[in-house]
Amino acid sequence: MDLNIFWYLVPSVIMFAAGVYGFITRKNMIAMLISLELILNSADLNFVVFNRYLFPGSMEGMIFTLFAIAIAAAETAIAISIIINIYREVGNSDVASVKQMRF
Amino acid sequence: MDYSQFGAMLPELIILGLFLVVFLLDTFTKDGSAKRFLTPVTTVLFGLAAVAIWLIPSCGTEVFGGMYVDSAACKAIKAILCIGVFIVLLQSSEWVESDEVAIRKGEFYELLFVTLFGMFLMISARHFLLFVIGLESASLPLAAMVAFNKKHYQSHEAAFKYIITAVFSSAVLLVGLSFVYALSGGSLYFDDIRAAIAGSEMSGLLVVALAFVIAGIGFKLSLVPFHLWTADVYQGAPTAITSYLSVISKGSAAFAFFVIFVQAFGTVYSGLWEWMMYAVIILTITIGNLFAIRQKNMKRFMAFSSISQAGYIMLGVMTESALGLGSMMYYIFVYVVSNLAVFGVISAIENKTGKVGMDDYDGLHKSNPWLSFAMTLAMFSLAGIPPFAGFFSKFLIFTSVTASGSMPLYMLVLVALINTIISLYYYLLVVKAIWINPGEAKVEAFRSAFTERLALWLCVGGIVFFGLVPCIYDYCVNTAALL
Amino acid sequence: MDITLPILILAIPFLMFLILGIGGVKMSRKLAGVLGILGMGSVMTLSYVVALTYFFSGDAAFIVDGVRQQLQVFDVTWLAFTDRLVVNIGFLLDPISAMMLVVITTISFMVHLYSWGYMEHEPGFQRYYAFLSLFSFSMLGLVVATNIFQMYIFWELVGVSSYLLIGFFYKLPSAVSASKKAFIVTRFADLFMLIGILVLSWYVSQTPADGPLGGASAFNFMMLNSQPTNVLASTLGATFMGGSVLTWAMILIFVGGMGKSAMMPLHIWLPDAMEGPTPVSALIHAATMVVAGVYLVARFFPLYCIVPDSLTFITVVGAITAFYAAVVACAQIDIKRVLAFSTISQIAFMMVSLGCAYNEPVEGVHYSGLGYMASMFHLFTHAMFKALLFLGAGALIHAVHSNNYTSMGGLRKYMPITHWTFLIGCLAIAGIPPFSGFFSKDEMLAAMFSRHWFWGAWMTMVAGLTAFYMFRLYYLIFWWEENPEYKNGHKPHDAPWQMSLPLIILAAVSCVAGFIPFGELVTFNGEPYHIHIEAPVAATSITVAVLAIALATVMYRKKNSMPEKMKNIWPGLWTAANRRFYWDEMYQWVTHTVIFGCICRGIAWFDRHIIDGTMDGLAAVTQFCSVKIKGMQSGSVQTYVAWYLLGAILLGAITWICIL
Amino acid sequence: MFSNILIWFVIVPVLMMAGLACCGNGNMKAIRGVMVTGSIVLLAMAVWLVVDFLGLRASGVADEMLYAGSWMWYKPLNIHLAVGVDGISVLMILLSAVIVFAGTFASWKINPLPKNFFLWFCLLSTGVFGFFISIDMFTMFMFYEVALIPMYLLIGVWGTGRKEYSAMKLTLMLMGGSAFLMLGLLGIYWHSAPEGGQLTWNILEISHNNSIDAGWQNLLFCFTFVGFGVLGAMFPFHTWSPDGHACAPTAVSMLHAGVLMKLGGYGCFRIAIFLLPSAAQELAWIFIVLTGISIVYGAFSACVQTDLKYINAYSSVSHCGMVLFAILMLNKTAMTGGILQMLSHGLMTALFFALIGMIYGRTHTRDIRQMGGLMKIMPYLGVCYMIAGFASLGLPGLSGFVAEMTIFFGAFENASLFHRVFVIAATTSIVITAVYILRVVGKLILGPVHDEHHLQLTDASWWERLSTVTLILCLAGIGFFPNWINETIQQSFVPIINALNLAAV
Repeated sequence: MDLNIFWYLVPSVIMFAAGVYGFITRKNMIAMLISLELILNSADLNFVVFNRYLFPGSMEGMIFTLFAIAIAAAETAIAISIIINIYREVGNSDVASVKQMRF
Repeated sequence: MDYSQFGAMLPELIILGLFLVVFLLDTFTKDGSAKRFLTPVTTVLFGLAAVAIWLIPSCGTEVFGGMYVDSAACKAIKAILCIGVFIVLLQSSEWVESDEVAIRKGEFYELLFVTLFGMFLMISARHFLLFVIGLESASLPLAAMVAFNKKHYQSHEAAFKYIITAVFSSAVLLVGLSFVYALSGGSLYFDDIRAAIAGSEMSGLLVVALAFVIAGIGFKLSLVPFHLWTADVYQGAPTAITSYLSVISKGSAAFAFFVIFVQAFGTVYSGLWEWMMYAVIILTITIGNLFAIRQKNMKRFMAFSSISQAGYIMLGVMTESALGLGSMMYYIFVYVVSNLAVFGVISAIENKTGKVGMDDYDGLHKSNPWLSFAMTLAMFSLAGIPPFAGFFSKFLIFTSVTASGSMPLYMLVLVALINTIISLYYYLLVVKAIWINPGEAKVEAFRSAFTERLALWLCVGGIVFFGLVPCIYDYCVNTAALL
Repeated sequence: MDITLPILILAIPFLMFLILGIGGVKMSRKLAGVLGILGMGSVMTLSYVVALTYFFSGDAAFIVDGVRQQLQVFDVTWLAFTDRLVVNIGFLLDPISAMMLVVITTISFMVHLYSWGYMEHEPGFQRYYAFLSLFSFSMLGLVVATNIFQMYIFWELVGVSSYLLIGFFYKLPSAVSASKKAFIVTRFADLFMLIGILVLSWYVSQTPADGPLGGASAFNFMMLNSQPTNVLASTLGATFMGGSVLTWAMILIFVGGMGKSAMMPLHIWLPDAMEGPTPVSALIHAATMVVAGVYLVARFFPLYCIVPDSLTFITVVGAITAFYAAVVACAQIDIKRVLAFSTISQIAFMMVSLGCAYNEPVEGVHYSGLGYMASMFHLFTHAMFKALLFLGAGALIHAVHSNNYTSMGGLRKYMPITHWTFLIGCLAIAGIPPFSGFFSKDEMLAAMFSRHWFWGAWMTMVAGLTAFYMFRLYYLIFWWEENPEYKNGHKPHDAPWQMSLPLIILAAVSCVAGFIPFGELVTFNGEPYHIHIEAPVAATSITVAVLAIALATVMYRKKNSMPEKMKNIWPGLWTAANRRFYWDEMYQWVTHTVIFGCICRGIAWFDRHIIDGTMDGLAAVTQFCSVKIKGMQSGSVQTYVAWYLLGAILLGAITWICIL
Repeated sequence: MFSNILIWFVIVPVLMMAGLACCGNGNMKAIRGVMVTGSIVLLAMAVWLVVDFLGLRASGVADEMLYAGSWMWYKPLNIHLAVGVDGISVLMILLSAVIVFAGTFASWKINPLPKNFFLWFCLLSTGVFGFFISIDMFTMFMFYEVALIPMYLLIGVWGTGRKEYSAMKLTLMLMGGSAFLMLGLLGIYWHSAPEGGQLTWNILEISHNNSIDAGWQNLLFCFTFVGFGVLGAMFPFHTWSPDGHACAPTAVSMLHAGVLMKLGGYGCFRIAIFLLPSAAQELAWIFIVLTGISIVYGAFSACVQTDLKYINAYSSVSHCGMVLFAILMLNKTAMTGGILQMLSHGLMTALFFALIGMIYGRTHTRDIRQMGGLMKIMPYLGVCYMIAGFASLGLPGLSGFVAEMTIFFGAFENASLFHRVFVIAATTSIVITAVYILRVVGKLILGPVHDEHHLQLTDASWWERLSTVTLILCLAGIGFFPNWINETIQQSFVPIINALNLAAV
């Protein structure tokens, strides 16, 4: 079966939506972080697919994806370290506990 | 590969060099000995670097096959930001030397220089890959900086909110960019994108792409509705970081925004992103103002103030002209000195007394008349009152927006002008607290450190001087022509 | 004519005002009094010189072929609104202004002299003389005005001097409110006058500059009066509510005169103005200022003649006022109020006379010189005998320290000089020959009869009433029943010489003034007018006057119950007359309830609550919005992101919808 | 640049500020020394300027603006620092100098923070003088705002009563006005030259270019007129005035009502009417209605107020309404009257506020129900108050009469029924004014002494006398010899009238 571009984009959209949903509804900070990764990966997927299907002659999308993955890794690392800090302060990783500053 | 092209990246190289110097000093000196000199050495070195960046001419060459451009305008905005960073360094030295932080001061400078390096890349980028790299290296270390006050819970909460939103927004940006990529004809060079979009038909994908890109960069600029992290982060972060975030980070992002939207998205389907920005600017100015009028914490207050200021800065984008860019750069300059003057006072008081509430400023003029004067001038400048620089920057940016003569832009300026009234209200609240509110001063008299005073003098000098003397504006407009 | 004297006539009183007003604080009473009297004396002398020169020198500048000329001794530009509307300050010399110079300076000098005695112990003596000087200056400026605007300027100044003098006893609330009332009522009238001037001068100024009306400023009396037909023509037949515009303008200008001359319904301030010192009442509210309205009509008489409807208006107003005031005067207790109403009535007499100085056109001439001349004559004689009466009343009040006749009675024995001079005044005003009032009143009645029998008959009746209430007053003061208080302790006596001398002089003048050949001197067109007593008119008026005096004698000479019985026949009438037919109450209601209570308070409320409320409301709405949207910043990072995404999607979606 | 006398009107106040900054905070002597010297210098310069100006005109110099000078400022937008004066500005400068002089003496004993007070006071005067010397719209607008903002602190710190609320309201409303104004100015700038020409902010050049089309003129006229009208206390944007004036300290009320409100009227004809003549003719009626309402409305409101400052503030609404009303009549005589009214109202209100301040300083109340018979206690102040009152109600011999009459006669030149009705409505104000002035005089100055404690109060001191006498002399000077001023103003209106005539064709 010859897969058309949309068969790749649909999972990407699903990943995006799932990521957003997870991000907004999860209570745990780590779970939120995982959801975020989903969104980032959906973007990466987009890049790769567009490159492969639309512009097969060039590699820009692929390279962009590589960079994006690296950046995502860095982001996760920093986020995790901050979450650890918060865990030390409040004793859990519940996102509901970090809403002291508001309005 | 021609390595001589790195010579065109002199500002970045200087910052990188500084980073290395600080890193080496920090690593190979022992606590209590040579490390004592880290702060003054860094500050002086950065001062020299800033002078160098002002002085070196821009050669207008391209690097990395055109991904990086060293144009006069880029150099000008970098130079302006360098002034801001220098002032931030001066202001922060007291805090950096405090017991709690002193042990990690090397890290502070390293992180700061990395973010500055990222911002410079962002400014000069003419390709989305370089732009994203710059953006991320400008924003990720900031999260660590926001969390710098290890012992303050609020600092962590701020950092968490910052990093989580930052990652989310970069994800949205990447999604948006992936759509742009789909429409771009296979190249992420700004020029190529413009050419490709110009040749293609209007599509829904472009609309979504634009919306996501606006959202992604709007996060850095804290445009409404992508601004919600701002207040919490500004409040929780150490004051030095807050001031850095509010002026430098915002200034560089604003410039990059202009470059991207004028160069990459151009005016192909005229009015497409302009209308989006139209709405965003109105929302930004208005909502920022509405929130600001209720704030009692000075840092949080300044967060909302800087949100609405970002809206005014963004007016420059609407012009899509060299005049507009020049006015915007000038606005950024004035915003830098005015905002830093405010943060200078806030941090001076916070360092001495730990007080950041607006109530704590009641009767300040009785104990600290000079700080009061500086604060008053800064507030007037932010509110756009002549003869202070803020008036000129506002007037000039409004003038450049109305240049096209289109009625919607006039109305936009009208909305902005009406909002200046609201903003005047809350800026005057601070003035009122200082001068009018009855009672004895809640902050006792003190003499702030030399560096803090120097920073304040620089800011006040800028506020008073660079409105009446048009040299900076002329410089901005002249260089803006060479984007 | 040399301009030195006229300038001095105006300058001396003004300088006196400045000197006494600014330096008065440091001056002794004596010095201030002497300065004031000397100043006024010199002005009087100068005025006499000017008037006598004008009337009797026979100089070609003043009289040509037996016709007295008008001339502007000087006329300098003060303010030029436009090329045509130029305000000049000048000195117009003609029969009426010369006559007025004499009247004003004479009475003013008498009052200056009299006040030296009367006001001796009052604090603010210097201030009093300063104000008197200011008034004399203003009044002189008014009568010599070369143009209507100059007249308006001095008209206002006269108003303010009157305000200052009525309110001289500024610690008394009643004096303060009386002065306020006087000023505001006359100001209200002046508003109409101003509008009238605006209308008149606008039309005149629209004519070509080289046309017949182009010679002088559009305000100029001589220019306007010399060519009334052209003035009428300049309105181009414009009408307003049926009347020609000129008619309206002249009536509006006359309304200003109604205010100053206390014609109905703007008369209400004059009785209250009696709160001022009595010499002031004599000067301002009897002899000079209140006749300004008459003078105004006389000054503009050619223009009034060209629009006879306005003269009819004047006649009607005058006739009603004359009768009303006479009736009210019969029921007053305060002797100054009686005199005040008598003044109103007498001025109305002059107005009617002027109004009747118009005949159906015969060979292009449609005025009758008699009414005009008689009116001016009466102005002159009335000034003298009314001043006399007021000063006499002042002497009485000075003696018994009360304004009411109820605390007088039987004073003829104690105050002979006052008694005799007062009697002369009463006889003069009643129109008994050979006192001056008879001659002028007789001429006026003759003029009225010649216009229409109704006016003549009506005014004869008023003349009868005049005689009655004056003698009622005379008897109640000097006869009736002696106040028992005089026997024990306080014994009234005649006033000191400073006060008695003016009384005697004025009484003498009142006796002889009727024999002045007035018709030779002051006439409408400058040509001499030969006075002859019209026997039927004279006989009627004398008869009526004598009968009225007889009635008063019967009723009031000795204490009896007749007045009480008369009052009880129709008690409502007496009360109504005593309360001046409730005009004051009506005005009170209109000003306090309607204007203050409804309009002013309404507007003030509207301003605070609606206009200001809107402004505050804007601020409140902003605050409200600010509070309402604060939920957006909930502190939860997930909400932030939700808003973020929602914003991005909406941004895209709305734009998409819009461009589709 | 510094050889131009006009620039020195801005430099002198700045120097005064510098001088003040060097004084110690409590050093009253030094502070007063600086202020008195400075204000005398300003007054002398202003008098010299008037004399020299009249001399130049008499010698036949016919330029629209004398002492003109222009220096490039913001080159990319062709913004200049352009100065120049005609007869009207010269007179306004003189007025400002007189009021600054009087205001200095009226705030002789200001407390607390005298130094800061005078610093802001000088900044305010810098703005005022700068506004009147400017012929560049940008500079004008800048100085306009410079003059506005010190009001906030001056009222907020040194005021009385609900000072914080009032100061905030005043500042925000005036800034609201200037928001509209600024938009109007921007529009004028971008249409200031024909297609391809050099755009300019210079008022004279814009007028010569005459390149704004009718549609834009209408829009911009509304913006600029409303913008300036707010400061001119035009109904319904006047409510900052009563509260603001009521709470302001004496000298600030004097300067604000005396000069600052004039900026509104001045701007209205100098920018809105001069630069947008065809719109002025087309839309004047809207504002005639508003200002006509102002006149009567302000006067009626004043009738029932009990606070002295409120009375005077509402009376200012009425009188300043008269200024704008006159200017909108668009003919030389009425506009001349408008300027005369500005001068007259400036002096008279300054006098009023000075006196109210002096009375308040003694009795500590401004409620007329709690005072009475002050003539007995402080005759000097009482007399001055009456003189101010007479000037206000238009007594001949004082300036108010001259101004009002010129306005009425000028306004009556417009023959349409609409104009006539409003002119007659405006004339009624002379009666209403008399009512509220006499009401106050009768209650406050005359009548019996209300409060026995007041009997111990003293009369005016020498500095107070100096301050009031200066103003009274000016009032009487205009009232007695109005024609030279009248001629000077009329002459200066020629360009504006020409522009209007050109637009009418």
